[in-house]
Amino acid sequence: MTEPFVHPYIPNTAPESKAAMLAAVGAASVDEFYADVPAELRLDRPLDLPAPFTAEQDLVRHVEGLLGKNVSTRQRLSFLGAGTYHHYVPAVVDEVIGRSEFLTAYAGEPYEDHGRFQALFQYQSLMAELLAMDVVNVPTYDGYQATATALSMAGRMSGRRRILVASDVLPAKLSKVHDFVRVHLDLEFVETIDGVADVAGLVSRLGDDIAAVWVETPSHTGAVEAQLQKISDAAHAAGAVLVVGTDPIGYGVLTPPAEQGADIVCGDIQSLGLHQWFGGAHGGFIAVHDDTKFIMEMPSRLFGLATTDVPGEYGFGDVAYDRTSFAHREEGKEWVGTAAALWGIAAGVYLALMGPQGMRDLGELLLARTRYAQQQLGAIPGIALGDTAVHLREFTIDLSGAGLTAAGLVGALRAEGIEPGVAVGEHLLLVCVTEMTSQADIDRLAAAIASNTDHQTSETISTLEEQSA
Amino acid sequence: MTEPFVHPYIPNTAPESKAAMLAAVGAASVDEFYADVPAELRLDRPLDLPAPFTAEQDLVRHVEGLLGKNVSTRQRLSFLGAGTYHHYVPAVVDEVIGRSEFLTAYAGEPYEDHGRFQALFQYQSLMAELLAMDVVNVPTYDGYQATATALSMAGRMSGRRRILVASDVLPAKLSKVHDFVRVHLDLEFVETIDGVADVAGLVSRLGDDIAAVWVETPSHTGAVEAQLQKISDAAHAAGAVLVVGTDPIGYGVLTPPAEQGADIVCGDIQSLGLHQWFGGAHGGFIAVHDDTKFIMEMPSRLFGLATTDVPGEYGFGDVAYDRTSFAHREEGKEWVGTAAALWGIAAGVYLALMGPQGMRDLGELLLARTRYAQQQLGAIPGIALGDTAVHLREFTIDLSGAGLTAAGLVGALRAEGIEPGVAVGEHLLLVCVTEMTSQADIDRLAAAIASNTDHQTSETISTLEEQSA
Amino acid sequence: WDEPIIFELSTPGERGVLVTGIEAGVRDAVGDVVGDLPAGLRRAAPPALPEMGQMRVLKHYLRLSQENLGADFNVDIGQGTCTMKYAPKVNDQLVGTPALTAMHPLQNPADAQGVLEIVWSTERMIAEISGMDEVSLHTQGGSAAIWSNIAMIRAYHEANGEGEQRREVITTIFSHPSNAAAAKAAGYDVITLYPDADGYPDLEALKRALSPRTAAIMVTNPEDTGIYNPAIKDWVDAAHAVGALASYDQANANGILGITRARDAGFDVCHFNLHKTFGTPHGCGGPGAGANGVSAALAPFLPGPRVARESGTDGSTRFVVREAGEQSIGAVAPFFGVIPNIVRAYAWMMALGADGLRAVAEIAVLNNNYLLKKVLEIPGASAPYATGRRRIEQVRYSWQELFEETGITSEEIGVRASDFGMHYWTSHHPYLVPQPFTLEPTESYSMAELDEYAAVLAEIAREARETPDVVRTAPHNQTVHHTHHDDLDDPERWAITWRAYQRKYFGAPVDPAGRVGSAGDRIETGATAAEAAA
Amino acid sequence: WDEPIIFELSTPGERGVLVTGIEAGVRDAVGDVVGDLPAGLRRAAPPALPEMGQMRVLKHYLRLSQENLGADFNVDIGQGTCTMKYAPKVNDQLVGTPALTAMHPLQNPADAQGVLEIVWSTERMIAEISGMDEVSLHTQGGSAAIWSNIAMIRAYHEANGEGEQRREVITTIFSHPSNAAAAKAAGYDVITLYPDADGYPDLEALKRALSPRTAAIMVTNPEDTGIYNPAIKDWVDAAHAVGALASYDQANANGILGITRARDAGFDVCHFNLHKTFGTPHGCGGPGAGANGVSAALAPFLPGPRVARESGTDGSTRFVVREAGEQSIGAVAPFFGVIPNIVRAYAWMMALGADGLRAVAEIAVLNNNYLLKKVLEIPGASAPYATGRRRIEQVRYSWQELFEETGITSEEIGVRASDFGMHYWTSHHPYLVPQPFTLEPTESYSMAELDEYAAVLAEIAREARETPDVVRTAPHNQTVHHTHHDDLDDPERWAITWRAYQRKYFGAPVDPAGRVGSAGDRIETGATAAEAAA
Repeated sequence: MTEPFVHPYIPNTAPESKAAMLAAVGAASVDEFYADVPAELRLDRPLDLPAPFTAEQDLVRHVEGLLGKNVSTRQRLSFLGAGTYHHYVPAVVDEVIGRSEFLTAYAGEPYEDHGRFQALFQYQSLMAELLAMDVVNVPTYDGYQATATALSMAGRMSGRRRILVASDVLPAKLSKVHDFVRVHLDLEFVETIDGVADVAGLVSRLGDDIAAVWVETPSHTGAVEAQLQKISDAAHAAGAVLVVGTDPIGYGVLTPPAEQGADIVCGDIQSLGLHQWFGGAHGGFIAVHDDTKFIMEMPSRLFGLATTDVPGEYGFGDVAYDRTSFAHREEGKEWVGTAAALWGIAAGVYLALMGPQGMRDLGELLLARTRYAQQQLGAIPGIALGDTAVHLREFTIDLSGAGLTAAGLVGALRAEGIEPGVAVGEHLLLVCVTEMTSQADIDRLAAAIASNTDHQTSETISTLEEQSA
Repeated sequence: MTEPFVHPYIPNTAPESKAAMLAAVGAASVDEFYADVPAELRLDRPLDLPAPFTAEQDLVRHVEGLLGKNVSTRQRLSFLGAGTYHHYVPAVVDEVIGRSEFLTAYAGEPYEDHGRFQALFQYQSLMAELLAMDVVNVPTYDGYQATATALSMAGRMSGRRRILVASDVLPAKLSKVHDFVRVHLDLEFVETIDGVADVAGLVSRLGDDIAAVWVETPSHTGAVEAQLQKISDAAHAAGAVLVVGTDPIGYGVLTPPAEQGADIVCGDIQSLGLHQWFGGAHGGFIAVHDDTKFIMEMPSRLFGLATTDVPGEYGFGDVAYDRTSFAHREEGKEWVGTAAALWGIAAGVYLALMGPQGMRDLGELLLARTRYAQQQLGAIPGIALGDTAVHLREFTIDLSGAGLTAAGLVGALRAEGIEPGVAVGEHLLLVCVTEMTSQADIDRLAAAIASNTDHQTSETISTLEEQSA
Repeated sequence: WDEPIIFELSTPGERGVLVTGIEAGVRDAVGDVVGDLPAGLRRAAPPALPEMGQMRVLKHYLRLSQENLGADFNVDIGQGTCTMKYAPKVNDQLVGTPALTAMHPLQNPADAQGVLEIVWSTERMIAEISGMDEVSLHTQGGSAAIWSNIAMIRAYHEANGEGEQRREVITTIFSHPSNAAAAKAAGYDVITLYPDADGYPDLEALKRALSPRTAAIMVTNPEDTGIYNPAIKDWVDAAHAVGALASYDQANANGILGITRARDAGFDVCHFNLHKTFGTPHGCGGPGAGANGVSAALAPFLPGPRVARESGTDGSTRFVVREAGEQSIGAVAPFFGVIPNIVRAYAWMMALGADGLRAVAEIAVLNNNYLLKKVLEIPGASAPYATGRRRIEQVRYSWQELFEETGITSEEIGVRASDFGMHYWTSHHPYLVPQPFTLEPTESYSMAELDEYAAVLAEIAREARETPDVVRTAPHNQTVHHTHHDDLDDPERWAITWRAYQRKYFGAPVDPAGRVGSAGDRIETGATAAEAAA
Repeated sequence: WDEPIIFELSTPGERGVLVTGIEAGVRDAVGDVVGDLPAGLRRAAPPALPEMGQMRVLKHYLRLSQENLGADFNVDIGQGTCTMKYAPKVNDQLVGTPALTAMHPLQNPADAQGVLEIVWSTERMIAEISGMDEVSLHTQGGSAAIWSNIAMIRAYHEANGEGEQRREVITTIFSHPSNAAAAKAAGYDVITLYPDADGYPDLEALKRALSPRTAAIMVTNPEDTGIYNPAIKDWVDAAHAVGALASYDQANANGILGITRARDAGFDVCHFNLHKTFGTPHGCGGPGAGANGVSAALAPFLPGPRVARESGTDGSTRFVVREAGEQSIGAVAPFFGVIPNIVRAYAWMMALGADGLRAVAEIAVLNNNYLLKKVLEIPGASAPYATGRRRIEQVRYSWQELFEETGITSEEIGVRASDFGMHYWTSHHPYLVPQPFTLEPTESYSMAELDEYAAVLAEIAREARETPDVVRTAPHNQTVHHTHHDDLDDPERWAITWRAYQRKYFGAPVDPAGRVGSAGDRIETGATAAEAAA
């Protein structure tokens, strides 16, 4: 470069400042600071990177140009779920987590970062009301990790290795959980019946070497587990704990698992005030009762209320910090690190805005739209519902009666601007509806599928006719 | 309504709260509070308004649906200016004026609103450096109002009625200025020559009844006035003041009018960090020297530095508050009210980010792109430049040589996704380029115009051929 | 924070944002455009703007923002007459789209159907709310809207050949001062009426003032006292009887939405402030936005251009732009008005509907009468006029009793209130109500918040009696301390810009380009930067 | 502000946001879905969430935000190892578009070409920066990326039949503790090496620890001391010599961008934190994002799904999604990783380019060595190890001398620093450096800001000698006062949620649904809400 490289992000690239600082430390050049880096490890050429856009207006044009190639779920009618859900995010949620104070803070102490501690304590507390449990962690990465950790906790507490998996689990989640726990735990699957747990089968497998029973509700296919109390009783009788993986979105109307005996409840908070973000905005919660045995196995930070020198004032701090890898490296429980705090704040704001009535209204709406969608799609000739369980938000339809593959239907409907769902089997399609999916949207999907089954049927017929001709 | 109307924006619609408050004040119903409103004036029916979207998600869908019908200058290649300009707005500008503290504040005192006072004092100070003047107001509504007020100040100071208008003025601006000042002042137009002031003609009209000479630079057509010092000298010799209406965007490279004798410099700040907003984001500045005679005629608030009880600390407050209509109703100078403070803060942030080098780079870029566009368009057969003055950002082209009307060309190019400029005469098109208009954009415009002139020419020829046939 | 003036943060060579480069092809074609400028047009020295890295600029302004008390942060009921209410965040989010920010006003109207429809619909809704026939949204604030009112009245009388005859405008002392000021600016003589003993507008005084010289009455109702003029129709009729027009300042219509309408009382013109009644944010003092409503007779005088709806033969509708007509007062502002606020106001109305707007009014008056009761329970506070009667949306109170007892003024109490994170405002001048303060709780605050506010006033009143020095020497808990306002009225000492300050206080040499010498050696001590986490 | 816990702000019946209604057609079709729920599935009592109007929720959280010290507000160089740098606002603005927020990860890849291209390009840029062959952006944070490192190492050895044999992982005490913790979680025995007398990693100790049982070495370099291990290649070679892999924690590569690369030193796997080196914001502790780089030999073990670029026969390119292969460790996180941060990191790199990244590194080390000089000028402060030598991007300092002289601990100094609007952090445990504090100035701060920070430390050191009680009783100027942390380690007293607090401290009755009784009668006095304008 002939001109000095000065960049708005790096104030001391200003030549006068740089020279003054070099002079102050008595260095001839920046090279001196790298004396410990052996010459043979030094890169002797510039990095081979694309030419930059140092002018902000050029950067914006470039990135907006790229993102402009995306076609979002505002342009497409989407029935996609499978772990990432399209719920409405109130404007106040985005306003709060967009505040520079929250967005750019990190790891300050309870004094200068009082707001962060309180906001996350409140997140814990709001989730606790929704879940009817006394302890919720500062969010871990996502529901996958939360579940993996919850099962590991059960293993560490019991010293047992076996986990009975009672529900259908999202395959990617299962992949993560399996790789995470496999050194310490063995996952054993009890096949589901009609979408939910085979309680009898489960009971028959229980024994004193079972660390935990793992129930997912809603399951991978959106089925709500109705026999939780029975499962819990059986698990407890065998000395196992009940780990429930869930999505908290429905607990305005559904009984929280803790009231049916769950010991650890875990899952993802993406539904609570986070955008879809191409699957890039998840946070994991782990909730337990106020029981030291469980709490001391939690790896995440737990913010708690504390008194201060001023009577009546609330202070905050880390509860039982000595559990953590920050305190004890490999002797801590798993590890703790930068995870998803901002998303936790978002979920807290969301729950505060929604309140009890909002969560109730939403829960009812989701149940109603789900059932309506099941009715409309199930009524199409050749289409059958995957099972008869109660469903929240997601359900499967079986296309085999219409001679359609799920992938084929997805392809056909994409051509009409519809993402009809996720192919989860050759003929099985996982369909998701939320409060963003109106009656008209569902009707449009039903019509589009119906027209494809018609088409398929007539094609089949004409193929048959051709063959017979 | 059968259910009580409870709205998130109105907390005391909560039935318990409403009842408690009514009880506290001893009122049976809200009706009692309207005892002074005569029955015959009471509306006896609900307002006839569209059904609302009380759920935020429905409101968002509705308004986004409407705004989605717009096709913005991101989708169209725009050469539109004429008072609203497409400049780049750095992200930090939007971040600062989006802060709730600034966005929702209003009229606090210098204590609780210290930040607002300092931010606006800094705006005044940054503009002052750009303009090389010592006094700048808290923004008034827009450049139209700023100019109307500036001329009124000249009238009040001198007791004279006549204003000589030396430049081409944007018609809408002239409309506003005329209606505003016409009771007190008479505008007289000295026709421009080749886009800029007819200095000799102007001098010949000067006399001891001239309150002010009004120069616009850049003018309505983007022409930069090169004879400002001469005009100023002549005006001052006649006891008139020189009022210069301008856009501050060029003063990184152009000599500020104050250095060529301007007494009042005024204009719009939209170019300095404000989006186009469909013409809905303007702010007016009025700058004068530190001369009590001028300052006491300014209607706007002026924030000044003050000492406090703490040595070395900066306090702020209103300078010469007694000028204002807040202090003296109709005895104040014009009036002061809610105008454009937030846009002033934006312009301040913009200037702080740009710094001297940024404003210089931008000024040079604008001059270069303008000249390039003049060259490219002027080189098209049948197209002539409107004048030979130095232009900044805007210039006119004369289409008469190509047999095209300006409106016709606009219509033709709109069909190609191009807004080629503003028709300002039957054959005259006002074209605007900024840092957002790349060389490629200009080349595309030139090609599109050229292809239309070709087409026009061949059409003309074929018409002639037909006629001769 | 003890944040320096931005010029003190400058470091040579730092950059805040870079400008895109001039393309080689352009540079080759045009040469040295700066060097080629005619003599005198080329700036000799660059402007003495600060040189700062981007993060430092951001940090500076973010810190300043924290030193500001937005309506989103406090119980902002102390700025009476200003209708500080909740400006919904969703509306800010809605207007932030490029589909609005990147629209040019002279684009093909076919490309602007969304925003044009919103302008048109907003006009129609405000027409229904006011009962007026036509509405314009051009003006940029309330006082600007008042100007448009008087400008249309002036044009109307001129069109009727009475421009020379009607030289007077009548207003009341509890109407917003801009009515008087704008009428004056339009060339009128202003007659100001005072209330009767009960604080009600004095109809007899009006009748005495009216004459064939009267161009218009320009009144606020309810007035700044929160008192609704029960004889308002008589006022309008009396004005009409002498051929004058009646202009209604409804900047703050918050207490009467859906209750009573301007046109129903016979008004010819009126205006609203979108930033008061219609929930757009106040932006530190703008941009606001005004809406002018007129009767059919005044409609030809409305500003232009106007948005109109046209129906196609196929039943489709489209929105078009029509230039101002012959009789129009012309452009009062660029293009179509303060678009971001118009869209916000539209969204605000659409979130509430008819039921919601009426709930706004009813809860606003409920809140006000509740607060009135709470304030009157504070010894030393009173609400002059209309004793024992209800008020509409606000009340002008008085600390006169407390002042007589303690010598503490209303201004001093206001400054002390800032220590409690509260704000209040006295009143417009002149202080007809002695030791005034004006509270307007609007519909946005809960009972608990009103209680909290009243408790703070009660606490300060107690301090005024028991520890008056605490009040007198306030503020104690702000980022800045008691400020010496006498600096600001002395031309020798006032400093309206940094460059003037440098020149006047430090005699900084001014070079030919106006660049001043280096800033003073003000040291920033860490110790005062301690409000960090607040 | 003295902002209550949000549950204390609840008022029955208030609503924060409304949910859209159930369409009549849906309701008619489905009936009473809640009533129809099977026994036990219908929640008996609604969750005891607060009931609040929208503005009050907003105000509450905005006030809390002001009680937080973001990197945008302070000279945030005190959180050493964490690379607090400027997260450009333009990047936040860019990612806020619906073209990203409203994308579902299972949409047709043809509809996601923009975001897929950004993921792919970011991987390629980080591959160039690290010298590694392949990069994955799946992980959600630095420690998660370390987990992926060890998970891939484990899978590699298992694939080679050495899973049972290699049970040990070696790290150093100045490597980030998550290396030890993740290795343990993956089932490994962890061996931690201590530095030599000069603070340099001890190569001989490593050689003694290595054996055929070693699965990997997992080290940070430069270590948390800011010391670069000059023998790093020897470390890697020694590991390879026993068949172990070498894993490089480059969470903070800020001082060596464009200077030296992981692969050039022979590492098999490495990771970066996008929220450290690559300028994404820290979000109060996440979301962060990790990038894992691997050699070709490890590439088959990368997590999936992966984004690939395909070229058409016509030269066009498109981006496709490929599911994880046979040997992959599978999904480590949902879908493609923390997309908002990946896009921000992409934009950050594209704003800087090769020259810019090198400038980042060079200025970061310049700033660090400048600050080192300033801190060492403070009596009582020292920088143990590598005496007289330069450091890379950070330094772990010690107040041991000051402590011995005054009894004031590093923690106490940190608390006192908050009164100056500054923050600092001591170090990870154990405190091998006594009375530690770790400063990392990054490239984002100007010389003046570094001077200001050092001046605050000097001032506190002075206080520690002259007025130690001021330091010991800090904070004095925060929204909260000295907090009693013993509450937090006592199971009888800790209160991790509001409901637990109510139950434990007030014996609030818990109804069957877990709803607790009304909150305590905590009075909010206005007097403590006084930091208003700060």
